[in-house]
Amino acid sequence: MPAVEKALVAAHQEVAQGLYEIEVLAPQIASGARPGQFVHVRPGGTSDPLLRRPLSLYDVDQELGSITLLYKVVGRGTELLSRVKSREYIDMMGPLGRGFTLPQTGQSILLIGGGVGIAPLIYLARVLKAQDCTVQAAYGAASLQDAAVYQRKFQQLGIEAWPATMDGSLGYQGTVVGLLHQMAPAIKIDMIYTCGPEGMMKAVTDYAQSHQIPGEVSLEETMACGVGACLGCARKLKPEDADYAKVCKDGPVFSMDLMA
Amino acid sequence: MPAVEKALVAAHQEVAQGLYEIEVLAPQIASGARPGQFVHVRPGGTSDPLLRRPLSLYDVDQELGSITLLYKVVGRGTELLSRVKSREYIDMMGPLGRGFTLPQTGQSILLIGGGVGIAPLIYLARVLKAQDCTVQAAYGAASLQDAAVYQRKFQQLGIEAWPATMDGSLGYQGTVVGLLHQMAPAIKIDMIYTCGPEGMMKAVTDYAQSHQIPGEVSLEETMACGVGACLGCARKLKPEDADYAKVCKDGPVFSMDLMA
Amino acid sequence: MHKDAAISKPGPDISVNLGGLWMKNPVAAASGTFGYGFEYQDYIDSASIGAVIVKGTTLEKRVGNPPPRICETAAGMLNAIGLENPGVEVFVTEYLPRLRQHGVTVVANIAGNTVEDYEHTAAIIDKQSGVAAIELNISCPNVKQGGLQFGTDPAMVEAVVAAVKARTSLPVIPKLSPNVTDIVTIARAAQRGGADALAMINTLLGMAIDIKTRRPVLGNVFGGLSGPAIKPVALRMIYQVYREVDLPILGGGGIVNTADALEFIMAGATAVSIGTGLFVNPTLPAELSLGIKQYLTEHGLDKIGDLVGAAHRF
Amino acid sequence: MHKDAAISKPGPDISVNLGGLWMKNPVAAASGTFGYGFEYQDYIDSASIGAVIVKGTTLEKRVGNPPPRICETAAGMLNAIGLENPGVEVFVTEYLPRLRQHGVTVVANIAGNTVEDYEHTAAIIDKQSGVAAIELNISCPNVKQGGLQFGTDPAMVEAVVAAVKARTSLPVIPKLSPNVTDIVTIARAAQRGGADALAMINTLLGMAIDIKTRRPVLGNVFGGLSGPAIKPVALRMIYQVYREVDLPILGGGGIVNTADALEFIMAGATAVSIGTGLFVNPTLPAELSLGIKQYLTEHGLDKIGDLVGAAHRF
Ligand SMILES: Cc1cc2nc3c(=O)[nH]c(=O)nc-3n(C[C@H](O)[C@H](O)[C@H](O)COP(=O)(O)OP(=O)(O)OC[C@H]3O[C@@H](n4cnc5c(N)ncnc54)[C@H](O)[C@@H]3O)c2cc1C
Ligand SMILES: Cc1cc2nc3c(=O)[nH]c(=O)nc-3n(C[C@H](O)[C@H](O)[C@H](O)COP(=O)(O)OP(=O)(O)OC[C@H]3O[C@@H](n4cnc5c(N)ncnc54)[C@H](O)[C@@H]3O)c2cc1C
Ligand SMILES: Cc1cc2nc3c(=O)[nH]c(=O)nc-3n(C[C@H](O)[C@H](O)[C@H](O)COP(=O)(O)O)c2cc1C
Ligand SMILES: Cc1cc2nc3c(=O)[nH]c(=O)nc-3n(C[C@H](O)[C@H](O)[C@H](O)COP(=O)(O)O)c2cc1C
Ligand code: FES
Ligand code: FES
Repeated sequence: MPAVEKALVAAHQEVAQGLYEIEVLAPQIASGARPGQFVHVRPGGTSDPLLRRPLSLYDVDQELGSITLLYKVVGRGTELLSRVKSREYIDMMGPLGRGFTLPQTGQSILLIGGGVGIAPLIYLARVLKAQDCTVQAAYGAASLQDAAVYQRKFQQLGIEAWPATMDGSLGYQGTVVGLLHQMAPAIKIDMIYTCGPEGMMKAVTDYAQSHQIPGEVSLEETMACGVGACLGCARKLKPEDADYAKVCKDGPVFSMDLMA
Repeated sequence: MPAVEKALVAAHQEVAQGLYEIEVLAPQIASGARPGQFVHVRPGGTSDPLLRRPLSLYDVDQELGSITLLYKVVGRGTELLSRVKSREYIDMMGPLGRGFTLPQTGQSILLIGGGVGIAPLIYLARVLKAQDCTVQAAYGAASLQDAAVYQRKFQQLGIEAWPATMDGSLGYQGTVVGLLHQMAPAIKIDMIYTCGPEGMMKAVTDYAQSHQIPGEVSLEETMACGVGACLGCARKLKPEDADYAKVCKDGPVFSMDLMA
Repeated sequence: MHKDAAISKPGPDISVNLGGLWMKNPVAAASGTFGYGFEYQDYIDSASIGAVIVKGTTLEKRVGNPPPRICETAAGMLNAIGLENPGVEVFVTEYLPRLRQHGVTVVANIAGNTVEDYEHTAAIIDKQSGVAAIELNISCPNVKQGGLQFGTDPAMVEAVVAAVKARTSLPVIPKLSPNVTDIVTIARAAQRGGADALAMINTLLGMAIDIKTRRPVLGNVFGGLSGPAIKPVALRMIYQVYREVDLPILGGGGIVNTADALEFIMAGATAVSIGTGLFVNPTLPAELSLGIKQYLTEHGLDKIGDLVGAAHRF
Repeated sequence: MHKDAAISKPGPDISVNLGGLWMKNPVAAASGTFGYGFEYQDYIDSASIGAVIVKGTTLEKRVGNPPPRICETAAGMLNAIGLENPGVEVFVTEYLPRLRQHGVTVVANIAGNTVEDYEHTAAIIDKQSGVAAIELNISCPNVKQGGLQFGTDPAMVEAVVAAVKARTSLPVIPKLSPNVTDIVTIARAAQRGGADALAMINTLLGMAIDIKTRRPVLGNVFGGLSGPAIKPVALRMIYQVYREVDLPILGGGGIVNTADALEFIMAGATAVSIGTGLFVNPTLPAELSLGIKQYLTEHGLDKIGDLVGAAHRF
C-alpha cells in the first residue's frame, strides 16, 4: 500500500567499499511492492540535500514487512544515508513506479545487471523463482569485492549467475556485454530483464531485439516528486517519439519495444 | 593558538534532558584558550544549517589539548551536533573573542550563572581557583536534572555553589536574582562575573553597580564570522553610545561599566 | 482519508476568502507541483486541500523541454519543464470532470505567448463548472513583444489581466514573477487590470553547470529556482506588496513547514501555496492546516485573518 | 604561512588580469565579509589571497543599522549591516598603510548616496598607493533620485561609473545588484560608463520574520541574501552577461567549494569572490586556488583562461 513511512532501520552495513545494504521495517510500503518498483528516501532532515532519493527495491519480505535496499555512495544524499544507524528511522515513500512485467510461469529468464543496477534484479529473481521460472543472471561488477556481494546474493536465491569483471578477478574478463554475447547463444532465453548503465542497457536491448527476445529495461532519471506530478523525469524513449515518457510513473521499467 | 581544527570527539553524552557535554581533542585551539572565550563549531557538513555556532569554553585541559563544551539543544544546529558520535570529528574554529579579565590573586569572587550560561563560568572558576581566589557561585537552573549537572561540576572544582530552582527542588526557590539579593549581602565580594539570560544579567549588573562591585558580563548575539569581520553581531551597550560593539571581538565579555 | 469522515474539530476558523476564491483551509498546492491532483492520491486526498492549482495549461498541447528538466541546488531546485501539458481541451474534458466529481477546489493555471492565448484559454475554462478561480502564469515570453516576459512589464501585466477578466466571471489571480526590479509596480499594474488577488512568487530564474561536461545542467540552460532557498525573497516581496497594494495575496516560495507558512501569513499572505515542499513531504498540506490551527488556538486567535500582515503592526 | 615560504609549485597559471587588476590567483575575498583583511589573520594570510576587497567605505563614517543585523536562512543568510565603516579618511590613514606594508592586493569598495559621494571617495582613494582597484557598490539608494537604488537604473549606473572613472586611473569595477529585471541592460550601462570589469552579484533583497515576536527579524526589516541559496541566480546572471557584454567578470554568490568556483568560471567569470563561504571556512581562499590548479592539471589545461566561459562553447 503506497505510503510515507518512518521506517525503522533493522540492519545497515557496508557490504563492499562504498556499497551499503540497509534493511528497514516499512510494512505498508512492503505490502504489495513489486519487483522493479522503487522507494523515495529522504536523506537527512534539513533543507540541504532537499529532495528525496530514488532507490530500487533490492529485496522485500512481505511477511515481515521489511524492505532491503542496496546503494552506492555517490554524493551527499547517499553519504548522509550511509550514516544512519540501526534503530534509527528513515523517511521513506513508496512503492513507486511501474515494476517489471512478470512472465508466464516456467519460462527461461536471463537477468543482466551492471553495478548497483543489479539491485532490482535481485527482488525480481526471487519472485521469478517463486513462479517456477528458470532464472540465470549475468552481471558486471566494478570490483571483486562488489562481485562477491552480488554472487553471494544470487547464490542464496539459488540462481546460476555469471560475473564479469574488467580485471578478470572473478568470472569473465571484460564487460557484461561481452559476456552476454559469449554465453547467451548457448542458453534458452524467453525474456531478458536488464538494469545498469545506459550504454550497457542499450547494448543489451540491441542484442535482444536482434534475436527477437522480448525484454525490459529499468531506467534512471533525476527525480523530484516520484509520482508523475512534476514532469521532471522526462525521457524521450525513441528519437522519433513526440512525447516524453516520465521515468517515475511510466517506468522506471519499460519494454524494450518502446526503446530505440 | 587560534586555528580551524578537525577536533576528534573523545566523549559526548547527554548529561540532562537536552543538555550535552562534549569533549574534543583540539590541541591548537586549547593552547592559550582563556576563560570567557568561545569556539565556533560547524554543525554538519551541508549548506543547511550553514553558519558556525558559537559555544563557550566550558572546560579546557591544556596539557591534554582537550576542550569541553556544554550545550543545550535549541535548534537544528545543536540538534545535529548532538548526533555526533565519539571517534568522529567536528570542525571547530577558535579560540575567539575577549575572555574574562582575571582579578588579582587571592580575591573573593562571585560567579552568577543562569542556565547553560553557566558554561563559561566553570572554566573561569577553575582558573580562578588556580590563582587562589575565593570563589563562590550562585546559579539558576531550569530543572533539578540540570541543577545536578552544574552542582556536581562546581563540587568537583571545590567551589561553594548555591543553586536556585523555580520549584525549589534544589536550593533556593525562585530566580538566581532573588538568591543573589538574599545571599550577597552576607559575603565578601571583590568582583562579580555573570553569564545567562539578558534579564538576569541586567539585574545582576544593577546589583553590582548599586553596591560598587566591579563585574563583567558575557553577552550573546547571532554571529556569522566570529572574528569581527562581518559586523553582524552588533550591540549598543548603552542607549547613549554612538557606536555598536561587536560581541564576537569586543566581547563576548564586557565590563559592567560599559553597560547601561 | 474518506470524505464522509471529514468532520472538522471546532476551533479557530482557518477558511479564507482569497478575492472570491473560497478555501476551506489556507493551503494551496502550487501549480506544476501537484499535477492534476490525482498523481498524489495515494498520499493525500486532493479534496482536503484548500485549493489545488493544477498544472499550467495552454491553448494547445505542449511537449515540454528536453531533459534534464530538473536539478537540485542548495536548499532548492531548478526546473525547466517547459509547460508540458495536453492543452486546455484535454484538461476540461478529461481531468476536470474527475476533479469536479471528487469535490476538489480547483484553480486553473493558464499560460500563453500572446494576450489572445490567455483570452481563449480563459474563455474555454470559464464555460466549465468545477473551476473555482483562474491563476495567470505571466512568467511567459510574449512573442509579440520580442519575447519579453509578460510579468516583467507593467503595461503587459495590466493588459493580460484585463483581457482575461473580460472573458471570465471567475476570480482572476495573476501570479507575479520575482525577476523584476520593482514588484510593487507590477502588483499595482495587476490591480489596475482588475486582479482579484495576487499569487506570489513564481520561481527565480537560475541555472547550474555540470563541471564534468562543462555544460549547463538543464536541457533548457535556464530554469526556475524554487524551494527554501528563495523563501527570504518571497517574504520580502509579499511584505512590500501587502504594504502598498490592497489585494489579498496567495503567498509561497520555499514553504516546508508550519513556521514557514506562519511567516508568510504574518508578512501579508491571506493563504499560502506549497510546491517543492510537496516533493519532500506529500502530506504537507494537511500538516500545515493542522499546524496553523494549532498556532491560532495556542495564541487565542479566532481566525487566521487576525494573523494576516501581523509583521506590519509593530 | 610565512611570506618568504610562499614558493609556488610550477603548474598551470592561475593568475588573472581582471580588467587591469592583476591577481596572483583567481580568488577574491568579497567586500564586507573579510573586514579590512586583518580580522582573519590568525586563520589565513591576506597577502596569499588574489584580492582582498575591503569593507564598503563611504565618505563619512557610518554607525550602521540597529541589530539584529544578520540571520540565517536555508543555505544562506541575510545581512543588514548598514555599511558601518569609519569613513574613507580613517581607511586611508589607518588601515591602508598596514595592508600595503603587508603586501595585500587591496581593492577598495566604495558606496555613497549621491554621485558626488562616490566621486569624492574615489578621488581620495586614487591619491593613495597600495590600492589595486576600486569596486563600486551601487546597491545604495540615490537620495537625489528619491532613494531609488543606483544599481537598478541604467542611466544612474552609467553616470556613477563615468563619474568615478573621471576621478581615478585605477581599474573601476562596478558591482551589480541582482535585484533587477534585466541584468544585461545594467551591465551594458556600466560598460558605457567605462567600467573595466564587472563584479556580480551583490545580495538578493530578502527578509525573515520571527514568528514568536511576529516582527521582522532584522532591525532594518530587509536584508541582503547571500550564500549557496543564491548561487543559481548568480550563475544565470553571469552567464547572461558573459554572452552579451565584453568585460571580464568577477563572479560570486554562494561559492563554498572548488566545484562551485569552477561553475562560475565556466559560466564566464574570470575570477571568483567568496563572502559567506569565508564565515563557514576561513581557509577557503587557499583551498579554492589549490582546487582550481588541481582541476587544470588533471584536465591538461595550461591556464585558467582556457576554462573561462567554457559552458558557452558546446
Ligand atoms: C528509479 C531509480 C532507482 C534507483 N535505484 C538505485 C539503487 O537501488 N541503488 C543505488 O545505489 N542507486 C539507485 N539509483 C540512483 C540513486 O537514486 C542516485 O545514486 C542518488 O539519488 C544519488 O544521490 P546523492 O545525493 O548521493 O548524489 P548527488 O550528489 O545528488 O549526485 C550524484 C549523482 O547522482 C545523480 N542524482 C542526483 N539526484 C538524483 C535523483 N533524484 N534521481 C536520480 N539521480 C540522481 C546526479 O545526477 C549525480 O550524477 C536509482 C535511481 C532511480 C531513478
Ligand atoms: C559567545 C556565545 C557563546 C555561547 N555559548 C553557549 C554555550 O556554551 N552553550 C550553549 O548551549 N549555547 C551557547 N550559546 C548559544 C548558542 O550559540 C546557540 O544556542 C546556538 O547557536 C543555536 O543554534 P541552533 O542551530 O541549535 O539554533 P537555531 O535553530 O539557529 O536557533 C535557535 C535559537 O538560537 C539562536 N541562534 C541561532 N544562531 C545563533 C548564532 N550564530 N549565535 C547566537 N545565537 C544563535 C536563534 O536566535 C534562536 O533563538 C552561545 C552563544 C554565543 C554568542
Ligand atoms: C517542477 C515545477 C513545475 C512548475 N510548474 C509551474 C507551472 O506550470 N505554472 C506556474 O505558474 N508555476 C509553476 N511552478 C512554480 C510553482 O508553482 C511555485 O510558484 C514555485 O515553485 C515556488 O514555490 P515553492 O518554493 O513552494 O516550490 C512550477 C514549479 C516547479 C518546481
Ligand atoms: C555580512 C555581509 C556584509 C557585506 N557588506 C558588503 C559591502 O559592504 N559592500 C558590498 O559591496 N557588498 C557587501 N556584501 C556582499 C558580499 O560582498 C557578496 O557580494 C555577497 O555576500 C554574495 O556573495 P557570497 O554568497 O559569497 O557571500 C556583504 C555581504 C555580507 C554577507
Ligand atoms: S519525478 Fe516528478 S514526474 Fe517523475
Ligand atoms: S560575528 Fe562577524 S563581526 Fe561578530
